[in-house]
Amino acid sequence: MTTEHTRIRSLDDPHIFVDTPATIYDAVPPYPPTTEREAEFYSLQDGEMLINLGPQHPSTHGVLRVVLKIDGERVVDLDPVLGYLHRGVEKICENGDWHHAISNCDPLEYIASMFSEAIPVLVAEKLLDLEVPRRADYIRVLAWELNRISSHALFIGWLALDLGGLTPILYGFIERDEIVEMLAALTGQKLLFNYLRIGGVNGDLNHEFLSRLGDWMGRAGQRIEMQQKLINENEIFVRRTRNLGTVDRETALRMCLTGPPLRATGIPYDVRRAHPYSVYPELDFEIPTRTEGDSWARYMLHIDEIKQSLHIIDQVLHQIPDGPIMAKLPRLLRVPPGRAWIAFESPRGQYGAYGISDGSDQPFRLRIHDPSYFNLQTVGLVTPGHLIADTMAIMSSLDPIMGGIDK
Amino acid sequence: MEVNETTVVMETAEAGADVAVAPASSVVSPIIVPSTGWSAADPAAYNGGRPPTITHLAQLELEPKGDNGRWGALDVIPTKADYLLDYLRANSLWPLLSGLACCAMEMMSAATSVNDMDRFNMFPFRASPRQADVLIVAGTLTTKMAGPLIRLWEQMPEPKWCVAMGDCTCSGGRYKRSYATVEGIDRVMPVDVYIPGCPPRPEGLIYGMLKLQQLIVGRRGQWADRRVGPTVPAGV
Amino acid sequence: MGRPPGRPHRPRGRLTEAPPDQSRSRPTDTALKRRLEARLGDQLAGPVRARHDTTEIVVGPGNLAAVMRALREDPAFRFELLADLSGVDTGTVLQVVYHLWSPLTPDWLRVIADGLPREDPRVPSITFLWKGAEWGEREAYDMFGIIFEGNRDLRRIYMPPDFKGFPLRKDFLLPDDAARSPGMGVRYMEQPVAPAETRRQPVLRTSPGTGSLVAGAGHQELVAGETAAPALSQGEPGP
Amino acid sequence: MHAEGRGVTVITRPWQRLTLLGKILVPLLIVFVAVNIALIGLWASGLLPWLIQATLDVLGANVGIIRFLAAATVILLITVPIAFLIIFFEMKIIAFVNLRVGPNRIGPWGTLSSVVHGLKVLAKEDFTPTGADVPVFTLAPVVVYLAAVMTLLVVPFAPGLYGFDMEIGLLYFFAVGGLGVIGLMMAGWSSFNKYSLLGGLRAAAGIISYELPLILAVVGIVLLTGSLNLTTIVESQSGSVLDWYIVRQPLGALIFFIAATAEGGRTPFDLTEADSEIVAGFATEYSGMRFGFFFFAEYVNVFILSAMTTVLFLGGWNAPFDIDPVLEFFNIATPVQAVLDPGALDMGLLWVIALGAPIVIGILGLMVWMLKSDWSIVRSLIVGFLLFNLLLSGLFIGWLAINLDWVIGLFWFLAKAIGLCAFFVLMRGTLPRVRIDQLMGFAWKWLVPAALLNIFVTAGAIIVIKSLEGSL
Repeated sequence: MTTEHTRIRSLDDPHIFVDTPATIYDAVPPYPPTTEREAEFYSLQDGEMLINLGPQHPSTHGVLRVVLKIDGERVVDLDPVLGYLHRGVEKICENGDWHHAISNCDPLEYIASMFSEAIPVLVAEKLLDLEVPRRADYIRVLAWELNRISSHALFIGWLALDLGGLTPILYGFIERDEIVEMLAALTGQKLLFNYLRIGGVNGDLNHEFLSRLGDWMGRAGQRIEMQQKLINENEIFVRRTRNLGTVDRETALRMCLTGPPLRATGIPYDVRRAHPYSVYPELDFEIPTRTEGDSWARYMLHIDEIKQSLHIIDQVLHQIPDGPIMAKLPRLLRVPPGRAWIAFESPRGQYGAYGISDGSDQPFRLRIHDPSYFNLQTVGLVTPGHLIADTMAIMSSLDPIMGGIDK
Repeated sequence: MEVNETTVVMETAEAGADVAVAPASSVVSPIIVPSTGWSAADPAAYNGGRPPTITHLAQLELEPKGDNGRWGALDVIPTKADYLLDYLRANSLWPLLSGLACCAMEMMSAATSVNDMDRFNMFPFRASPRQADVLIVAGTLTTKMAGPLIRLWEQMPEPKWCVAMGDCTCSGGRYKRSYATVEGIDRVMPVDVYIPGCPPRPEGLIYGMLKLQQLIVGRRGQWADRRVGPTVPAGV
Repeated sequence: MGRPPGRPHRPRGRLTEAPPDQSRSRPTDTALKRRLEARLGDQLAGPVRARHDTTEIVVGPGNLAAVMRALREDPAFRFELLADLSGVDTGTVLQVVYHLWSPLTPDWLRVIADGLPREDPRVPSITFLWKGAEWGEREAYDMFGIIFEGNRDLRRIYMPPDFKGFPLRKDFLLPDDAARSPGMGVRYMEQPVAPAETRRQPVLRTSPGTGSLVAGAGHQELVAGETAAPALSQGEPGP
Repeated sequence: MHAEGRGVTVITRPWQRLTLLGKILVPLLIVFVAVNIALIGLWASGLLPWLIQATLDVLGANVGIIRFLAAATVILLITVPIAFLIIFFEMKIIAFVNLRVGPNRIGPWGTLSSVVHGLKVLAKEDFTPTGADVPVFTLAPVVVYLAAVMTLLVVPFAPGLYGFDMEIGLLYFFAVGGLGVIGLMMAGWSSFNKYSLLGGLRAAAGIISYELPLILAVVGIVLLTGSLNLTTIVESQSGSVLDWYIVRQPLGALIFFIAATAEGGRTPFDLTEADSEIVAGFATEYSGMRFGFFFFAEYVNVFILSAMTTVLFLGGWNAPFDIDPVLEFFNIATPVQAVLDPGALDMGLLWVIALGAPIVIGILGLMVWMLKSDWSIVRSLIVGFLLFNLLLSGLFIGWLAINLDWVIGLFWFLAKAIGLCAFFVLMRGTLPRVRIDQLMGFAWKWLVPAALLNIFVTAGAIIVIKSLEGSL
């Protein structure tokens, strides 16, 4: 798909023009291969052809680009090309102070940004050895679990959308919009709520949020059940997700999978239990696991987690104590030197952050570990041998979010 | 292959080492390089300051202003049908199904049940740029994505419109100072409607699209007057 | 995210590794520390530290592969999950930092491969243990220029493949530090235009801060040196 | 296309700038002018009467061809509003499934929005990608659209209302309907785009493998009817619901419906234009009016397939219940003769028209005004006028329905066909998409054997019934 025959703009650089149309039509990069893997991938056997998905494609969520090497309809090999949304967040965080880092990490996970904005907060608190007021902790857990539900609702819809169903994504969006509006009433911002603060949260629970929450809890998950009615007993959906992209325990560990893809293989690894943080030790919930490890298991796991999150929200609303929501901190925050590693469970898996401070008001290094970045590379492992249509099903069942992957 | 790789990285490492000793003189008087990206308010800005290679849009630019090919058959039947066509176009805007980053969520949310863009015939989202009318650039535009985005824009048939959604696309937003982002998409492509906000609410997007409808209806006949390329004045 | 006026610029020094003050830290698993010292004490480059819920060992790049294999496959440790792989630039040397999780201990284990020279930083790849580390290593290579020997696919993953310089190194200055950046105000899309035949030369695509755009005698030489470098032939478009 | 036009003459550039519509209209204008000049010349030279006579002779010689062409043109014109109607249904029904409102700005309840979409597509820039095979690329949409339209030619809408009545109508339908896949293949191959190529090949594979069950499913009907003529097939179902073939051939009806869904490329078999896999399938590179052709052809196909299902299995124009016994019960002879003979009152007719209408309008307006007294008299009179027209047209249509049986037949036919279209759209809103191997496996492993079974059972049943009748 191009408008020029002789000179075509390179995919990577708008200044570069590649002179042979074949290079663009075959999605071959306009430079000689630099690694073994690249040379092996971009050399075609007989009957194979390369097809270029993205960076703008309906079913690569965001600007992921995947080069498929196909033989007929069957995928022989594939090569994901990232970086189309690389915004250099880590570098920017080093150049702003710790408070700036909150708003810079916010858009990473733009479906569940309540999690990504917790990165600098938790790191700084760990470096400061800071005790967060318990009410603030409870409010955080409340916001996190609400956001987890909205993210999972979107996941279900997207999986169905990539399988060709039009409707479930809209039901998921209804649920998501309700929750996000609810959180907007709490935080004041719709999608990227800058709510968490070092030492607490930005504002206390207000009446509008609580009334919306109570209204929603009454029929919580109703539309998600509508989605399931559309999907669960649907023969086509089940046949298209069963035994698709199956990962076993050993492979999952070797591929550094976390979150639902790991739990779908039967390993009950959830940071909320493996390394309890915040007030999760005081709450009662289970870690749902499955053993099949295929797309269907991942989908069902998300539904179970939605139920667990509803359970957690119920407990939080009953146990939340009174008290302050911010710890006493100096205005110009100088974090003592040291290294800290924190991890917490985001909807897509273990969100980690590794912070180094040199005693100034700015982080010396803030490493952001995004789970879907490590989950996504499993696609290259499990997809070959499936059909083109299955590539979408596997990718969306791993639930990649390009904002977090590309940072 | 291993050796080859080594040499490459040695090169780059040396480059980095050279930069490590930045001359202290630059602290006193930093030298600002004049950028062609700013001043160009002409088709040249399409590929960074060079006259464009022939695309159908560049060819439109070569045309004498006033009458260009957007009326199709009505070129030979000059009537008041411009009013009708503008009305049709304003009321059937097919957006391109492309989202870059966070704002894409709000764009989808604007198309879904709660606030329904379909009421204004801004549906369906076309997956192929050949059939799209308006390109909603939703999200941060990185330098790596700029090329594909420009190609998407060139693949869309005239008449077409571009809506810059979100602060990142309007001005660079919170990632303005990153090493990998474009400070506003109007450096690389024409923009009709700017929708600020980080992210703008779906209602904001719908309001912007309604403004675009007014723009389309109001701009009948003067199509060729649209400036192609950056609309940012120099020195901003 | 500009800095408020009147606020002094942060002195960007080298990282000084202060010893963790044990008064405020709460080491959780001391047995792990003893086991580590007993099992691979000879391969460690420094003392085993413990703070919060994290135990930290430092190894040289030579011992890294053996240490990681032992940590993963020794039934006494069983660090099965590679939680994170990250590069660090301390301003003097580069480091690669691994975080591991084991079902046998409540602690995180942090393994620091220390002392990589800036000019030619090399560590063995651990993709033979965790295949999932491949992209992590690609990212570390892209951001820091660390070469992981044994990684089959060590390409740039974020930046364009013809990008020069490594963004997360401390000597890569953002235009944000306007007072100190030689490439101040230079943005990728704004770089001056050259004739089409020289367009593939990496000089024109050097990132802000690499100084190749600054009109100065020293930098002119740098430009000349770079254009003469053999690696540039890789930038040419395919035939 | 743009490549040659670079900096060349004044003529070629406006020509390239024309959309497809323009490229069609401009030569027509020229031809029109030329013909006028020629006619004037002939008239001046006195040859005109002879020419007219010769033309009339030629036309009279082959009336069949003329009739065929006229019918084809009429059908071609009919398909456009049908497509608009079904597109509007699709938008609204899917919006309803999605809990949305759907388009409601243009026209009453947004009824005109599909028209706006269609006309806008006509005026978009018409674009041919470099590297495309230009003639094939240009002809593909035409082939697809014409294949769809020509099949509609043999569909009997109502008694005496059909485009062209063939003895082999069913055969013609399948033969010409099979041409559409050629157009899809042309589009997919000539676009010089891999998504298009995949879409075209998927279309070919799917449609070719579903032609088989589609044809085998109706063999049972052919056995029962003993004719390939669609009118005969419909007439053989006259009576009540129990006489329709969906009762006598339920398996055949099911197979035909599934295979028709796959033929029309509708969800869950819409692999040819699977948005989430291959961007827009064979239509990826098409813009402007050519894409409009594909867009229309899809919905015309939907209508044709539901129309054929109606004709074959739902009794065509027959009412679902038998009206004659009811009429006989009330001693109403059909067709009812017009009680009022306008010719009888020659002068009174004027009085009726001059006085009757205003009086009735006044009465109706008064009633409206009494109901809503806050309205002004003028307003209520206008409403009265509208009511009067409604009344009159209702009476007229009722008179037509009683006297001309094709009106009521058309009503039943369209009701059934559009109901089926709505069902297609409902499936699209609800179901996900199958995979290509599941598609083929379903066709070859399930539908074809089931269709064969259907044929055998039907034939056996016919033999048994025949023999019983013989024994009696």
